[in-house]
Amino acid sequence: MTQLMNENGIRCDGRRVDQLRNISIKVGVLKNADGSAYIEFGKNKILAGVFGPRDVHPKHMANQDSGILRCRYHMSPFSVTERKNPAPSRREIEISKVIKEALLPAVILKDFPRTVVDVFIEVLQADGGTRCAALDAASIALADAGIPMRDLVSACAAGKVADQIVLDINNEEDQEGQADMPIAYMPNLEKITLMQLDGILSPSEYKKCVQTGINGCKLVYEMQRKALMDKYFTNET
Amino acid sequence: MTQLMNENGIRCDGRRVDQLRNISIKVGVLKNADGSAYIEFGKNKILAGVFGPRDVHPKHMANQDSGILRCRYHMSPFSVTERKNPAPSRREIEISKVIKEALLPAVILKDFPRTVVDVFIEVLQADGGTRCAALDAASIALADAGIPMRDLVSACAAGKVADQIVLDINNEEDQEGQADMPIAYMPNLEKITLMQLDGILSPSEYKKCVQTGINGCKLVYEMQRKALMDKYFTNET
Amino acid sequence: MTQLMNENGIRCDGRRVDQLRNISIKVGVLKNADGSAYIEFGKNKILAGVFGPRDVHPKHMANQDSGILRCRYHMSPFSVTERKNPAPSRREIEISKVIKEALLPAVILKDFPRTVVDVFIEVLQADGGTRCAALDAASIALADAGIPMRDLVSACAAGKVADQIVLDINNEEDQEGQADMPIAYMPNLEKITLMQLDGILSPSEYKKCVQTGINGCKLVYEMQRKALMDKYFTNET
Amino acid sequence: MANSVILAQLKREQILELLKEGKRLDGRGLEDQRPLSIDVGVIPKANGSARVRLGDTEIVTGVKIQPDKPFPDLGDKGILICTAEILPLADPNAEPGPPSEEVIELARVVDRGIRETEMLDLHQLVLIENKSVIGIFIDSSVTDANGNLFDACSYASVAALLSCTVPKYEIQNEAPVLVEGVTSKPPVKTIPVSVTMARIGDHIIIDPSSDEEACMDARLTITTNTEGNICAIQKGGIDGFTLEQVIRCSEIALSVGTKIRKQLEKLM
Amino acid sequence: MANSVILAQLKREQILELLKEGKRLDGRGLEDQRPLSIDVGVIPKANGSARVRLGDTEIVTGVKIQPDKPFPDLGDKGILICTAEILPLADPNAEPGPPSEEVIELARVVDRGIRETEMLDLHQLVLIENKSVIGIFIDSSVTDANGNLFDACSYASVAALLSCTVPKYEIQNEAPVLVEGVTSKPPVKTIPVSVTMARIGDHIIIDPSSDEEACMDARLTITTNTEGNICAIQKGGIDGFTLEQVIRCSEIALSVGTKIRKQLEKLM
Amino acid sequence: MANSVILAQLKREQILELLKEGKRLDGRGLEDQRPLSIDVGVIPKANGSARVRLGDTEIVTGVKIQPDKPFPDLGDKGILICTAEILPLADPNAEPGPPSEEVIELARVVDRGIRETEMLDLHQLVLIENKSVIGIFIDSSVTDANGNLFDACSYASVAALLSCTVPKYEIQNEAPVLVEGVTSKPPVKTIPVSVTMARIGDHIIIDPSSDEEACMDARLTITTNTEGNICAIQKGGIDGFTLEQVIRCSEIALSVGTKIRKQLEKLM
Repeated sequence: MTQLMNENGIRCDGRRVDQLRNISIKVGVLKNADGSAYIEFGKNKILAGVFGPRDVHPKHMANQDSGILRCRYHMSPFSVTERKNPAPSRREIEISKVIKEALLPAVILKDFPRTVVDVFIEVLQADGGTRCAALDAASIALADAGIPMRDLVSACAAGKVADQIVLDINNEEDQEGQADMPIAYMPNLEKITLMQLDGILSPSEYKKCVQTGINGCKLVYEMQRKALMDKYFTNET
Repeated sequence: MTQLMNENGIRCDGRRVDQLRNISIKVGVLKNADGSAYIEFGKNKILAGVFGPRDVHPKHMANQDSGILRCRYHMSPFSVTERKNPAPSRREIEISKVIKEALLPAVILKDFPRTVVDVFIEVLQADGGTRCAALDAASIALADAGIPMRDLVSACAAGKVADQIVLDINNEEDQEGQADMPIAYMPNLEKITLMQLDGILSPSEYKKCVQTGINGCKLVYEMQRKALMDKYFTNET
Repeated sequence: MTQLMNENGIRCDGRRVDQLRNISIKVGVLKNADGSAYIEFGKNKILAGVFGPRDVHPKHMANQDSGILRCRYHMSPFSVTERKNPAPSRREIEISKVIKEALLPAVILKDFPRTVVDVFIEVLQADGGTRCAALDAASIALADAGIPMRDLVSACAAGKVADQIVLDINNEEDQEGQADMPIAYMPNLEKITLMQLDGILSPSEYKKCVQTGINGCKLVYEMQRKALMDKYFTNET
Repeated sequence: MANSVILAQLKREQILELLKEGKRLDGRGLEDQRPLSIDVGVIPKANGSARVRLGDTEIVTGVKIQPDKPFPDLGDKGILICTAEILPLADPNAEPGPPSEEVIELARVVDRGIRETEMLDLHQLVLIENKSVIGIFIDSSVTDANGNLFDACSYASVAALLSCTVPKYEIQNEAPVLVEGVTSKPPVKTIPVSVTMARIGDHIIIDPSSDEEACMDARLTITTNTEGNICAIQKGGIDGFTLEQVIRCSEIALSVGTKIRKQLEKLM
Repeated sequence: MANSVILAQLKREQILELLKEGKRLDGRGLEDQRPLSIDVGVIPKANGSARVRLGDTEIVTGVKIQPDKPFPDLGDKGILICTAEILPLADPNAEPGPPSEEVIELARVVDRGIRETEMLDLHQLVLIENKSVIGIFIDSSVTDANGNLFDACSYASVAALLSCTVPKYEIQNEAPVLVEGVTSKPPVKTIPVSVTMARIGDHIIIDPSSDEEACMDARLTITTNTEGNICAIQKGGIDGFTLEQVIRCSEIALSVGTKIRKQLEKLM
Repeated sequence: MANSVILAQLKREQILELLKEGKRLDGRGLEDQRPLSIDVGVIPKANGSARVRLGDTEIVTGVKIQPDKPFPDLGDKGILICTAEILPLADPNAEPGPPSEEVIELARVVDRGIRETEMLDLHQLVLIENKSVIGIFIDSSVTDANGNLFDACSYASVAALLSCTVPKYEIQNEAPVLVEGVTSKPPVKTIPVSVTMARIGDHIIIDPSSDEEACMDARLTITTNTEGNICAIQKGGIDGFTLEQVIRCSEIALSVGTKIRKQLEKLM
């Protein structure tokens, strides 16, 4: 078993307890998608593409009064240590659902009745915290596609490792740590739109963990904002 | 191997050759279903729920001139000794079909064109003779749903055990006996609506077996009638 | 390993390098199909049946401006040495596609908008070169169904065995030979409509192999023509 | 749609009219079977095979025999599995894809006819008890579907089994190995014969054609064995039978079965 | 469709109006659970079983315990698998077929509640390390779906586990063999309790009914253990929660959980 | 629908007009490939990987290498499996779900290009004959689908293979065990290069774009090896080729292949 934190409070990948992994975001990376983003979040490498609003097939899924949102989170066979079967697992189907419900509070689909906005996420390399990184990319891709939004959705996990509440759990910490709490947050509306927990936290640890996660989401938000600014408001060279 | 009958003609579960297992029937046990019944038939524990007449999906299955009947017989994973895969087996699909064809002669769907009546059966615990017990519950659930019917359908197996023709085969007798003949019968219209046989019978045994099965159906019918009467024509306390 | 060719240039089944296996074709062998053919091509035994032009289901597959062609190539479980799973394999799905694209240049579907012509092929016994033999039967079955055609499609493989370019690869030659090149050809329009290659050929061997395959197709064509003539222009006894 | 209902009704009336006079659309009597031809060995690559034509219905059945693992709790028996497929070229209404409930019922009824008559002595197909047995796969492809697939598939499966040769396997290093050139006959104990009857009005007919199946009230398939016993039954259809009718059907199944069994016995 | 949207809107307004006064449609207070009844041993053929009624929602859960192979890299632990099915008779909108995303989420949330609290000591379920372990399958069938399936399935699964008897297996010739008549209690370390809360407007209610689920803004399911820790969470629904709300929810989950745990502890 | 047919017809006429002058929509000559960029090692968790951009088409391929059981009757060879998926984000018409016939063809053509050229010496990937071998999985994800997926997937697969490192496995107690820190180069014998040509009217072009594929008459994919041989072919499309055209295509495939092979050789 790896030692997850040393005596100086430095984690196995060299970070402090409140430090995010390196994040880089590119906007508009796909030609065919209406909006897209590519994120590297630590060793996670994730693509998100958005199509829509467009006609719904099959038609009986359409809603007369509003557009609908669909979401597919999928991992490439080579994205994890042991080759993954390409068919969607139950885990991927559940994550697709919680990601959809984390994005729904942000998107405004009232003006697009009978249409669908499709969010497709592909995890090319996974390293802990994929659902949060996927959400960060998906949120950017929705904005890039011009879908009206109340706020960006920013996501980041907090957790408990070596008896400490830490920000942004990596793969080793997820495997061998004590708790993992993915959080998605709309920073301007101050709303938590995704929250899960696997692991054991006391009530006071729980409070600290939520607050730590929200702080992380705010840091991520700044990077998402910058990526969009770079794409839309600077002269690219 | 179990001894299936002792020297006094008493079967492994203490019954005589012409004796049914204990049967209890409850009508209207489900809140959401339009009609429902729960049967305990020996150690069999089976729920039946009916929805309809209602719109057919997919629409191309609808019949312009009449309502249609659909049936799903399904076993819970914990209903049998070895855990059962939840996906429907070929056996369950075949039984769904023969149950549907056993109920069809009783239901009157002419007045409900373009609709479907769905019969859903769940075997919570199986102990031999599930298709007959399921039919008994389904028939009651159809009546409870107010579907017009020509007659009730009553079902019971007969068979051959220890060289004797016996009524109502249980699980051990099914596994190690010589023949199993499930029969469904409309007692007032005097029609056999389900009949199957697995096992070897001489022509005279065959005749005795059919007659024994029909006698059993008539006994079951009285219990079905009583259950409906208790629900609809007595003051429940 | 079998010796695939002896010192006199005679192949393992007694043929010369430019010799086809025995072929027999029967036209109109199925009662329900609109057109059908049965071919024995060496030890291959293959049925082809054609339905249509008829309505398309599901409807969204229909083309407003033309009929469409669908094709299913399937092998019976008992058709090969080791029993085959009845579900269509990836190989069968690919072969269905290349057969469809080999037939498309020959059929004239412009006058049948919103309809489909279905070609169903069943390999009852396989012995090398099934896709070519299947195409030969399918082409006849289309003609038998009265589908307007620009030309027949005739198919035959060539290949490399024991360092020689040979016509019509059989099963042993396919398994242990050096190259297999199935070809389909419209003899009057002089067009190659199917071409595949598995194996290693020098540029000059490649040219010889294509030419050999086309020659074989022309031989097959004569037999297809005769089979149709026998059905339609002779008095059957 | 309304039209097709009216047409079906007219066809039924026509059939009933004829039945009153003891006749059928194709000229048969009520208990006459359509012509039955059985060719065996039609698929030399299979261990056994048969093509059966029953009127315009045609089936090709192949038998594959290969080592397998026994089913749990049945370690003293070989494996026997029957499947059926209605090929899409056999029927304009058949569709490629997972088997329909009709096809599943067909395969299971054919399977039970062979299994419940104990046609084969499966105990003779064990290589190592609980570990390694002979598996017999009997796969039927319906190539032309024109009524009474139950009986046609059953005859084809029985014929393919009767005419098959069983390869010999020896155990070497705990694994079964084929012994080239040595085969035996299958361990046949009895010959099952399936007879399917349809009730139309008050009439019982055998071997219903597609037209008759489309307007029948109910169907009964009864399989008998060489010893004159009744071994497997399947009722189908949208209506039922009286007690007298199912007794009558058993008598027909026994008498018609005896005739067909003679045709099958020649294949052994 | 437009009508049903209007009706849903009206229902929501009615519910909100009541909530302002601290009331709910069925007369409950905001933090009142519907009546909960738990019967164990209802499926004697299973190693453990329970029927749970939570208001009009009803679940039957069965536990099957049998030898299995361990997961790769988890060779020192037994296997624990939770499944769930919303039976088509439980809900007019449920359809037979592969599980929907709702059902997959339901099963996985129930599973995590049991797994993450470390309710069972899975290390005690190993027969031969890396080769043979005890597998525990906890299958829940929803028989009447009327709101808050998460909690109802969780209680039924926990109750079935608490009341199950574990058969004894011995290793003979490297294979597990059942020792007849010897059983033990399951290796329970703590009792997980799931509490599901819904936010409607600014109100947090527990144990939402179907009507309340149809118009809730967001859902939060929190599972706590006997020691008063928070062990598993799942947020759902079309909107979110504030920080204050998720803190408040954790307090409700702990206090309500303590009450329900007492009802479950009686089953041990 | 009618409109889109008319638009497609107009596009085809425009393309044909240009081709007469030796030009293409995007300014290329008939035998010019779009810009090809190949980055390897883009997925460090895979044993080999590559991102290929061919014009606007983009592929990410990962290679996973792990012990496996050999195929029956191929016990003296390692396992090689190519798959492909057109990700739904790559193409507005792609749908999640089981692979379409187009995707199955794509994967199988890429697979055959590598297999039939005998790019890898699979005999070197055997751990215990007939029992344990090395399996190489080459999975391609199409991330932007803009024409000529055949070649782009093939280049990405070959590049990922050329740049992969093969982990070392030792046999301990009859089971393969990873030897940490020891890797080798893959046993490459030759470099396959796929060249896809489209016929539009009488013109043969290479590396067709989406627009060109939409109106092409026929397609021919030819894979050649380092030694200048032709090793795999796949014809597609709704029309055919003359004998002269397929000869001409083989010459183009050899000459274009030589150029592309140089780009691939640098990755070894």
